[in-house]
Amino acid sequence: MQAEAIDTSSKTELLNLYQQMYLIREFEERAGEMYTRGLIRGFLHLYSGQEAVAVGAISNLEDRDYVVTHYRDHGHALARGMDPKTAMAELFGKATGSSKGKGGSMHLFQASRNFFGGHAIVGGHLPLAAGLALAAQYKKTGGVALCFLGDGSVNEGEFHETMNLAAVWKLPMVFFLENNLYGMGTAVGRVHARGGDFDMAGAPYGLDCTVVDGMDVLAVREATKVALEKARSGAGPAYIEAKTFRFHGHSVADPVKYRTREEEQEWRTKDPISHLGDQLLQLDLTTEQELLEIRESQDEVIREAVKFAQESPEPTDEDLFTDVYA
Amino acid sequence: MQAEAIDTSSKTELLNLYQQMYLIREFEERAGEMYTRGLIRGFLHLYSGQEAVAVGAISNLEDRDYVVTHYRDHGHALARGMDPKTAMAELFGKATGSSKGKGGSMHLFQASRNFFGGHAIVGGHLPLAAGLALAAQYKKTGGVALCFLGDGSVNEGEFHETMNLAAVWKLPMVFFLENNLYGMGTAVGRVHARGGDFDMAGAPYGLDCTVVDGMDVLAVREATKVALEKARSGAGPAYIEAKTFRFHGHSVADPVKYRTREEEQEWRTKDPISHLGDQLLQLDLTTEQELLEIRESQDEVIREAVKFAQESPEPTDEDLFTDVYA
Amino acid sequence: MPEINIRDALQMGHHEALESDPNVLILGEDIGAYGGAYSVTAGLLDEFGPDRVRDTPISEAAFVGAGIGAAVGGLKPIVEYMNLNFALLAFDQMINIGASLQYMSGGQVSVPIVYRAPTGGGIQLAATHSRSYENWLAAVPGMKVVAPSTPADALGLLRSALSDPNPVLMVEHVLMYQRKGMVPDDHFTVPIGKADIRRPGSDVTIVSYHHAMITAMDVADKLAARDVSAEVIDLRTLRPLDMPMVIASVEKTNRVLLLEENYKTGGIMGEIAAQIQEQAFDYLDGPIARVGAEDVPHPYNRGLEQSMLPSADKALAALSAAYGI
Amino acid sequence: MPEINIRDALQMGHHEALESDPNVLILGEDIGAYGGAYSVTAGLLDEFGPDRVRDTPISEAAFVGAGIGAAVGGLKPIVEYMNLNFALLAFDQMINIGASLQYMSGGQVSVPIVYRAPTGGGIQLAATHSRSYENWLAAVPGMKVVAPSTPADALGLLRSALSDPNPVLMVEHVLMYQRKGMVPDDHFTVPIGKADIRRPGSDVTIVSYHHAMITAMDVADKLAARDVSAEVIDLRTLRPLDMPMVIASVEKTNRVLLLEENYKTGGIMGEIAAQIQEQAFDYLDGPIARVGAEDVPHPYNRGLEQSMLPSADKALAALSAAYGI
Ligand SMILES: Cc1ncc(C[n+]2csc(CCOP(=O)(O)OP(=O)(O)O)c2C)c(N)n1
Ligand SMILES: Cc1ncc(C[n+]2csc(CCOP(=O)(O)OP(=O)(O)O)c2C)c(N)n1
Ligand SMILES: [Mg+2]
Ligand SMILES: [Mg+2]
Repeated sequence: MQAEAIDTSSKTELLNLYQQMYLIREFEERAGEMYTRGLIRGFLHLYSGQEAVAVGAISNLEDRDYVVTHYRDHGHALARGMDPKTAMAELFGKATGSSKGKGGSMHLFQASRNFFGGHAIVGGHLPLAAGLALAAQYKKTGGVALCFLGDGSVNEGEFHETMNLAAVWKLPMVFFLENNLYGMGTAVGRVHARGGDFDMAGAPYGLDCTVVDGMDVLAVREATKVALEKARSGAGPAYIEAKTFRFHGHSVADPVKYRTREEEQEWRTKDPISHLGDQLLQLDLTTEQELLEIRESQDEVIREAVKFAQESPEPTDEDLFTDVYA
Repeated sequence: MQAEAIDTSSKTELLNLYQQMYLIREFEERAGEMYTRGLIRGFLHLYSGQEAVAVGAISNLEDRDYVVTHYRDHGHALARGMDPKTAMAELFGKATGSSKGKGGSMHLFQASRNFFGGHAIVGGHLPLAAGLALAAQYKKTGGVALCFLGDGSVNEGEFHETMNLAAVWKLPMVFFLENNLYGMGTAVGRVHARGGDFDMAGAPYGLDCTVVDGMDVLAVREATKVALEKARSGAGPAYIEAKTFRFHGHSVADPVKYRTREEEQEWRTKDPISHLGDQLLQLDLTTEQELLEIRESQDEVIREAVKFAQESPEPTDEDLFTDVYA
Repeated sequence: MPEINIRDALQMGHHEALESDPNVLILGEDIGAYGGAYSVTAGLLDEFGPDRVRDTPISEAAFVGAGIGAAVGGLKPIVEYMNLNFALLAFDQMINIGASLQYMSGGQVSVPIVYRAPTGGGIQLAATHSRSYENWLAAVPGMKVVAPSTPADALGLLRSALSDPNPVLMVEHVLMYQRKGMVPDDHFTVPIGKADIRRPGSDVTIVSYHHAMITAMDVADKLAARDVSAEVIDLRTLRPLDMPMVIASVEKTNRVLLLEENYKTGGIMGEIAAQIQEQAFDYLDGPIARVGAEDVPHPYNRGLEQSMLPSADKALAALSAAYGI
Repeated sequence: MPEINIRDALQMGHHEALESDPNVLILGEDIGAYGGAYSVTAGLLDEFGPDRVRDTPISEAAFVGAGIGAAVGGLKPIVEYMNLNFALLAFDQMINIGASLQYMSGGQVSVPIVYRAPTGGGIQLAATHSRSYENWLAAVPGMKVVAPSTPADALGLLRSALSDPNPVLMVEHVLMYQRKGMVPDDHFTVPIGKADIRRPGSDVTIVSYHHAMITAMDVADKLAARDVSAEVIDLRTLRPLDMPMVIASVEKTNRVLLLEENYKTGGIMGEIAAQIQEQAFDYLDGPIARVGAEDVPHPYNRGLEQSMLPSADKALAALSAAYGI
């Protein structure tokens, strides 16, 4: 989005987007560190680079809306309002974590914020999102289910089945494809029929694709707003694709041998956080100093989150057997 | 296809199509009778009405090509050259059946004719066909896998996954959708996002859809010929949809309460067999008498098939434990 | 209430649920206009409309997963599979989402869904349509699995499933829908997790469920004719298992026959045998006898299929081999 | 050959298969450019090219089914799952097509495919990525299932699988890839269906496989310290089971401990317990002891996950409860 096109009426809101993106980045970078220190284990998939997507999209949501995503889920959870302490504690596997240490990084949940995962089976979460949309539609709550998915999910059968079901039932649902150009070590074009052009993926269901710059939080926000309006109005599901990039490997353990350092560098220049910062400076909506203060305040939030996670108790053996049944 | 457009150079071939369609019809009608007499059991899905599809499409095939289809498979098996005796005996569950009575109506196979089923899980056979196409491609046999599927299959995930895989690997494969307007009791438009318009179903994979009149054997033959050429040439998969109609219920047990008698009557007027017969008469390529003789000869073939099936021995208890492993 | 059959009992249970709880809805293939492959939902579309009785596209993963999502979103969905064999296509949904959300969310997210599925062999549908998978799903923590063999149990267990906050699978044997029985008039329920002694006895315990219960009762009759008194236990629920009732019976009879339609190898009765010998080793007079389906894909041919399935003859032979009775 | 690890043994097996049989090809997610999630296929793409080492889209049903079709069409595909837990998405393909074509076609259509899948808990991947399903697939007629615990068995069983005309699943425990061992130099094979006595003994038979073998050997060591001599059997193949070897051992030792990583309830050891008591009832000194994973979804937290998994302590407690040893 060009700086001129930005609605400057709410400076606070714009700075808030900056703050949220920075919070996520800092959360991820520190989490990565904790992983290399052995304090976080299992698989850890960092969201760094993609912040504009979760923040831009989720900033439009109302409380009654649902969010569902896959295993690269920290960004979505935080954007949806999960306390970084609870999130970090979950990554540490602590009793104070959002899932009491039982779910881990890939399975974050916060029912009170209508944030329903965090799902680690590629494509498996799409039907769940459709079901939440069905509940909203059935109960006439006016809520919409916003479902994030990776480019890899598109090739799974559930993508197709869920798009069809959502279209047939006109479910209030937004399919939000985060195309970060790779599914694990595989460049999207190598495993997708149209070479990684996902714009036709909704065609069999009558769904147009809105392609948006996933490094531009305001563009994402705008596109999602339109999609949500469509879905909320009863006109059925909407479909958005954001082109984005994960700055790190697939997971922290990935040596990233399948892409070039040049490609990575190029995307780094599009960093969504500095991009928004630059725009706000350009529009005189903020100062370097103010941005620095925001970043420092968020650094502090994450420091506290890490401290909280570190100092929190481990679950006990009794916890092993609880929560299997309601 | 207009009568004028018909290539009349091979009268024998044209009469052969008539004969094959009639053979299938007679096979099906007699099988239905045997079912009501309790001699055939389980599920029996009749192909009556759709003969032009299997016969038209398969008439183009070479020996090295593969055929895979779903449970409404008698027509495809017979068109591919399965002996009606063996086929009928399988429906009767006899030891002389194509699968020694172990597969039944839904699971016909004839490996020697590259006819690989007969599959009863909706959508489940599509990956198998892709794998056969892969084998042909890998071994450079020049063979193509012709895969029939029902309109219901389109909504299953395997449809999507297999189309994508076939397109990515440019497999020599033809997806042949027999849209008979109903999946069991469900009119296609009620469960398909675009109201039963399947023409966009290949769009995400870059596959155009050739829509063809499934009651017109020559049109089907022509369209399939083009698709096979594309696939054989190495240009990747092709996708055809034939609009057709099953004259009977989903299975013999179906009371068909979900569609009107008028709709059925209307489709009966498009009967593919009499349609071709009329065209051949119109072009003076045959006589009523010749057609009658063909029909009578096929009646006899089926009478013998039924007799063979009836008189054939049941499998013995020892057969229960054979063929589990190769 | 006069005698009704299992189909009618289930139909009644659905009807009453739709009527009494506006959050109940039914999803499945051909359950609406067609009335259901086995007519369990017949008439419900007309009465309750397409919002509540929803024909789905043939896409098991999507509609099962959507049912789970609807449950998470506060509805009470009943999801009908046309056949349990098609559930393979939604195992990931049932296991990794339906049965796991509660745990993975640390107790935040419950999934109050009811799955129902016709299943079982005996009607010559061959390998792809006839297998029993309830033993697998009964091995999944977070799931409950019930398998009624009478109309009263079908209705009573359906009611319990509907008021359970967890995912419950009910399997319905295709050969049992027409089976009749008395159903109490009052609003009774049958608790999930309680087996039932169908016939008390003292010489041998027969444990079974579902369609195999018919064989079990037949075996008990045949044993009675030889003056052997069999106690027949209908498990009714496969997860959680009512082992206390089984063990109490074994401690009395000292002999056991386990009868199921799952493959013998890897069936649920292997597990039950293991638990019995763990918990009542000293009470056993001889090896636990076990009969299941033969370890081959279901053949289409009627004679072969009958030979493949469990039978009273096989059960009697197993008892005679184990205990000489 | 010097000591090598299981990953290397498998890599070698793949290499040699690709080299010696032009019909062998490998399909799977990220097996090419990425080198495989657990590096089993590392380097093979470069050497054998993308026709033979094929990265697939993330679509398990399609590429597993395509592997089956390729096998039917005369190729010898090896299909790698990135994790056995994702096989749920292709169960229908494996069961209703892969394992059934032979039977449903009356013997006309064989499916000579090899499936491979990392599996198992212990690395904190939580509920969706850690379960064992090999017990389920070992309950499917038409399937063979192998589960090596040493480099030699991994290579020898892979070779046997590659020359088997039936579908064979090899499960590989994620914690075992680095495990080292001697591998013979000659072109040996390990027959499918033969268990192995890893340690002879006389007082108690321990039956296990896969990663649980490490615990089994540990238990045997601890028992030895108490002068109890344990015979440890590595099943190696889960279908067909080598029950003769197990029974022979039980007849000698009269005591049994069964140890697995599947859920205890519904694991494969329930079946084995049932068969042991069927076939060797009179030889048993007490109830068969059985240890598996606790019946809960795998928790992420390390301590919880360790408590959930089988352990030597649990095994010793089970033995002491059963036999007072
Ligand atoms: C069904 C299934 N298959 C395979 C995997 C292993 N896997 C985890 S993430 C991943 C790549 C997914 O890529 P994408 O959807 O593009 O998401 P991204 O990681 O790029 O955010 C794969 C193959 C899985 N978790 N689930
Ligand atoms: C996975 C799966 N789900 C459901 C069924 C039950 N079923 C059998 S045929 C059928 C309808 C299929 O319709 P369509 O594909 O249009 O084929 P047609 O019968 O019209 O030829 C259904 C739902 C099945 N066999 N497999
Ligand atoms: Mg990606
Ligand atoms: Mg149809």
